[in-house]
Amino acid sequence: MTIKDRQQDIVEEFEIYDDWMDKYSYLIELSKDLPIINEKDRKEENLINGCQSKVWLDAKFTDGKISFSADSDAIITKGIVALLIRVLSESTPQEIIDADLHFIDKIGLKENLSPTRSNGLLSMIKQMKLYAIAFKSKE
Amino acid sequence: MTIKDRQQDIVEEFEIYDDWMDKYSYLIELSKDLPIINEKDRKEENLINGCQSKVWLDAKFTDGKISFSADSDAIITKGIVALLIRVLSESTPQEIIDADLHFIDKIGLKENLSPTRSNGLLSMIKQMKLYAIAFKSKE
Amino acid sequence: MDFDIKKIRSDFPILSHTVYGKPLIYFDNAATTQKPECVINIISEFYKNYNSNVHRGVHLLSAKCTEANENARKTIQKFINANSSKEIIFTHGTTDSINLIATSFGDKFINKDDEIIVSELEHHSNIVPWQLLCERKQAKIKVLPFNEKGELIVDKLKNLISKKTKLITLNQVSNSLGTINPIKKIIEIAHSNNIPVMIDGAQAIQHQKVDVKKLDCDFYVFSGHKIYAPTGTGVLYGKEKWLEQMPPYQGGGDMIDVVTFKKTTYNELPFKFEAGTPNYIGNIALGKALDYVSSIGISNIAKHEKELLEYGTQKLSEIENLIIYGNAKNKTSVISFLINGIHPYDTGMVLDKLGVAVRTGNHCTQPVMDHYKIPGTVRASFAFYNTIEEIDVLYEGLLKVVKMFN
Amino acid sequence: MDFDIKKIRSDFPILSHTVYGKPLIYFDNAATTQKPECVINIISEFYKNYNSNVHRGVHLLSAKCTEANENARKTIQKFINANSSKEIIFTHGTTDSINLIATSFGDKFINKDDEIIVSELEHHSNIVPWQLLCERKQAKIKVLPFNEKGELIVDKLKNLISKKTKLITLNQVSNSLGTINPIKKIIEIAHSNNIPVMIDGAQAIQHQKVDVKKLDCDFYVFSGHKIYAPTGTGVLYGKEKWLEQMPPYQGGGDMIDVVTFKKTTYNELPFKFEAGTPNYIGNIALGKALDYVSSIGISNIAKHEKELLEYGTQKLSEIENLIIYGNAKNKTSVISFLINGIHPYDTGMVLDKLGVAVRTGNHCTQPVMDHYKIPGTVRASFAFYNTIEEIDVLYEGLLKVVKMFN
Ligand SMILES: Cc1ncc(COP(=O)(O)O)c(C=O)c1O
Ligand SMILES: Cc1ncc(COP(=O)(O)O)c(C=O)c1O
Repeated sequence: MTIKDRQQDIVEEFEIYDDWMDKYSYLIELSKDLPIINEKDRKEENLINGCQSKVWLDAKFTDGKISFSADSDAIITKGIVALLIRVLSESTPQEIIDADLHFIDKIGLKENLSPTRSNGLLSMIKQMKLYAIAFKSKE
Repeated sequence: MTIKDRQQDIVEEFEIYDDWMDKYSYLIELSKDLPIINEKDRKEENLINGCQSKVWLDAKFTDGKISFSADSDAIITKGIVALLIRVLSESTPQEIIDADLHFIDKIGLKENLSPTRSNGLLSMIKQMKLYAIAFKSKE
Repeated sequence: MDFDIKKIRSDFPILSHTVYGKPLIYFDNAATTQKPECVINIISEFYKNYNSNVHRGVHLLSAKCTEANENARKTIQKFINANSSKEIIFTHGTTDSINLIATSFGDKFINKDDEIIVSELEHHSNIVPWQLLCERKQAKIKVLPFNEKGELIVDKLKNLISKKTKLITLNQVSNSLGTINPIKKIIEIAHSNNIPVMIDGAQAIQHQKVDVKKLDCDFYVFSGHKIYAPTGTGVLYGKEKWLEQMPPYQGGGDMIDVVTFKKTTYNELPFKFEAGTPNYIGNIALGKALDYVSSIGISNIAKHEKELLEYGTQKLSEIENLIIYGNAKNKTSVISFLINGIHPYDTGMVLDKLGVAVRTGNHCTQPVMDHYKIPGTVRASFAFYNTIEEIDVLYEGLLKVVKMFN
Repeated sequence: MDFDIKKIRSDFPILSHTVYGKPLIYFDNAATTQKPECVINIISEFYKNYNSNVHRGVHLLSAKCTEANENARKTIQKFINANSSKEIIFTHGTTDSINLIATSFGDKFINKDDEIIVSELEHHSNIVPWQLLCERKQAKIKVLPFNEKGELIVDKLKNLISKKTKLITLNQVSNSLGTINPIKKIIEIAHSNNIPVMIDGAQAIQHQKVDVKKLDCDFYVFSGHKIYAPTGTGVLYGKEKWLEQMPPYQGGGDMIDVVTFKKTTYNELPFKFEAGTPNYIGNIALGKALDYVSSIGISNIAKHEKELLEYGTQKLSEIENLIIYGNAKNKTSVISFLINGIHPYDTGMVLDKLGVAVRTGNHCTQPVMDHYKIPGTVRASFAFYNTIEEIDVLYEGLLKVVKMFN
C-alpha cells in the first residue's frame, strides 16, 4: 500500500462519522493502536514540546524503510499521532519526503494541525520528514 | 480699578469682534503695549519654556503692589501675555492670589490657555500666582 | 443600581455569537476580557473624527486628542485614587509596566547581592523581568511560598526579609488559582522594614475596588485588555517620590526636554516615562472602559462574580475525580481544575466544540504548576457578564468529557 | 491602476470633516496618518466577533486571533521582502523598536569605548536610546553631518568609521526636512567595514517601496500609525543572525520556554522578543493597512506625492521671505519652512483657524534646528490623499499670515 492508499483508507473510515463527537471517539480508539515508543527512547531528543501537549517520537531505519514509534500525553493528540504513523511508517525515506498529507484536512481535523493549537503535531510532522532526509543521506 | 473691572473692560473691547481674524489682529495690536522685560532680566530663571513658544516674565514688588514685565517670541502669545499683565499688574499679592481669570474664556481665546497647546501661558499664570504668594510672605 | 444581566450582556456584541453553531460561552476572561460596545465605538469615533498625534500640536485635532488622552489619565487616577495624574504612566500592558519598573527602579536601587522577594504565585511577567535584572546586577530573588490551598504563607515573609531586601513584588490576585493575596498586610510588613512593594494588579483591578492610597503600595500595574479595554494599553502607577528618582526607561520623542548630541535632559512626570507616540486612541478607550465599569459599579460586579464562583465551585465539585487547584478563602471568579487522568488539552478541545472557551496549560505560572506537580490545568474564569446557565453548560460538557475519556 | 483621488479620499472618513466650519485640510501626515475605513472596520469586526487572547489557546476564538496575528506578520514580511517571518518582531512603534535594539544589541555587542555613528538628521527617538546606551556602556556617539540643503555628507563617513565602530544608525527619510538618505550606499560602505546598519524607516515605508533584502540593512524599524494603521503598533525587522544572538529585551509571558526560579530559557524567534500579551488587534489592523497600501500601489502613491511636493514647493516659493528648510535632491512630500520674522506658532495658529493642520516646532529633531540656528519650523507633510487644491488653500492662508504679522 502506498502512502496515498493509506490516506484514502483513513478518509473512507472517517466518512461514516459526520459528528465531531464520533470522530473524537474514533480517534480515542485509534490512539490505542499507536506503536508506543520504548521507555528507553523517551529521552530529551525525542521529545517534541508543544505548549499544550507533548509528543515523543522515535524512528528506526531497517531494510530501506523507516518505522516510527511515538506517544503523547493527550489522547486526542495521540490519536492523530497514530494516524500519522499509520500513514508514514514502513515507507522509504523518499516516499516520506514526497508525502502530501492531505487526509488530516479531509477528515476534518485540520484545526489540530494548526500552528495556533501548539500541540506538537506540526513539529512532529517536520521531525518525521527530517528523519527521512537524514536516513536518505545514509542510504 | 479692580482685577474684575479690568477683565470686564477687556471683554467689552473684544465684543465688537466676532471674527477670530479680527480678534487675532487686535491681539497683535495689544502685543505692542506689553511692558517689555528688561534685557538684563531675560535670564534663565525668568524663562518659561512652552514647547511651542517662549515666555519671559519678571515681577517687581513696590508699595504693596506687584508689577509684571514680560515678553514672548510668538506674537499671539505676546498679545495674551499683554492682556494677562494688564489685568494682574499693579495689584496686591492677595488680589492676584484670589484672581479668577474668566476673561480669556469670555473673549474666546480659551484654547490658547489649554495645556495641549503648550505655549507657556498656563505656566506663566502659575508663575504669576507664585510670585504673589512669595511677595505676600514678605509683606 | 440593579444588576440587569440581560442589559449587561447586550452591551457586549460578541456575547450573542455562536461557535460551531453553539452559543459562545466565554470563560477565558482571565486571559482577556470582551469589550463593551461603547469602548469599540469610541475607537471608531476617534479615528473617524479626531485622530491626530498628541502633544505639541497647534491644530484643533491634535488638541482634541491630547485633551482626551490626558482626561483618560485623570479617569485612571480617580479610578485607583492616586494622588496626582503625574503618578499615572501609560504603558502597553502589565508586562511592559513591570519591565519598566525592573529596569528603571532596578538600575537605580538594586545592587550586587541585594535581594528581591517574589511570591511563588506569580505570572511569568512578574518573574522573568526580575531574573533578567538580577542577572545584570548579580542580585538575588527570594521566593515567598504558598500552601496547598494556594494561599501565600505570609508568616514566612519575616524570615525572608533581610537588610538586603530592596523590593517585594507580588500580584494582588493569582491568575492561575484566583487567590486574593493579603497585600495590605504584606505592604505593612514591608514598610515597617522600609521596603517598597510592587503590586501586579492584572487580575485584581477588574474584580474589586482598588485604592492605591489606602493600600499604600509603591507601584501598582495592570493591563487595559483585562479590564474591557483594547489590547496594547496598560498602566503603571508609582508614588511620585519613586518616579521622580527613577531614570528614564525608553528614550525618544516626548520624554525629553532638550536634546543635543552633548547633553539631553528629560521631561517632567509622567512624560519622562512615555517615549514615542503613545497609543493615544487605546488610552482614550481605556478611559472609556473604566467609565463603563464605574457605571456598572465595581461592587455589583464583585457580588455577581462571587455568586458565579460559588455556584461554579459547588457544581464542578459534584464531578467525580475533579480536583480544583486553588481553594483559598479569598478568591476571585477563577476555577482551575483537572479531572483525574484526563489531559487538560483533551478537556479543552472537547469543551471548545461545545462552545465553551476555557484556557488550558500552565497559564504562564510554571512555578505554581511545579508546586502541585502537574503540567497544567483547565481554567474557567468568569466575568460579570457570565451567567449561572453558562456554568451549567460547562458542567454538562465536563460530564461528556468524563464519558469520552474514561 | 488609475489613481482615483476622489475614491481614495472617500476611503478615509475623517477627510470629509470640517473644523471651525471649514473643510479639514490635514497636512500633518508626518506626525500621524489618517486611517482608511477598512482599517477602522477590522478593529471593530475583531472586537465584535473574534476577540480572544492569542497563543496557546485551545478554543476557536483564540485560534482565530492567533492565526490573524500571524498572518499579519506574514503580510509585513512580504511587504518589506524579509526572508522569514521570524525576522518580523511586533513592537509598539518606532521608538519601542529602537529601544529594543539599543538595549538588546547594545548589551551584547557594545562595550566601553566602542563607537556608534548617528546622523545629524535623526529624530530624538534615534538619538536618546543610543545616548542612554552609551552612558551605561561608556561608549561614544559620532555624528554624520548634513549640508545646507539637508543632505548627509556621505564622504565624511569614511573619516568617522574606525575599528571601534559597532553600528551605524540613521533614518531613511528625515521627518523634519524630508531628505531621502542614500542608505543603500551607506550600508555598502558600512558592510565593507563589517559594520551593521540600523535604518529608521518611520518616514519612508509609507512613501516608497522598501526591500530589506535588496537594501541588505541589518535592522529596519517603523511605526504602524504612520502607515495608516492604529496607534500602539510597530515593527522591528532584524536579520535572523543578529536576532538569534541578541538577548531578550523584556521578560514575561510568551517569550519564555521554561520558567523556574532557578533557570529560565527563552522561546524561539520571533516570540523571544514579544513579552506579554501583544497588541494583536492592532497588529491585525496593521496587516490590513499594508494590504490597503498595496491595493493602491506604493508607486502610485509615490507618484502622486511627488506631484504634491513639486507643486507645493513651487507655490510656497512664490511667497516673499519664505524659506524652505531642506532642499535635498531626493525628498519625500514634506515642506518645512519659515516666513521671515514670523514665529511658527503664530503661523500654525492662524492656519489652524483656516482648517489647515500643520505641525510647528522642532519636530523632535532639535539637532537639525540647531544646525540651522532656528527654534523650529512650520511643517506641511502630504499624504497620497491630499490634493493640489488643498495646497492652494495653504498658500492663501500663508498670504493671510504674512499680511497679519508683517
Ligand atoms: C524619523 C522618525 N523616527 C522615529 C519616530 C518616532 O516614531 P513613534 O513616535 O511612532 O515611536 C518618528 C515619528 O515622529 C520619526 O519621524
Ligand atoms: C497576574 C498577571 N500578571 C501579568 C500578566 C501579564 O499581562 P499582559 O500579558 O497583559 O502584559 C497577566 C496576564 O495574563 C496576569 O494574569
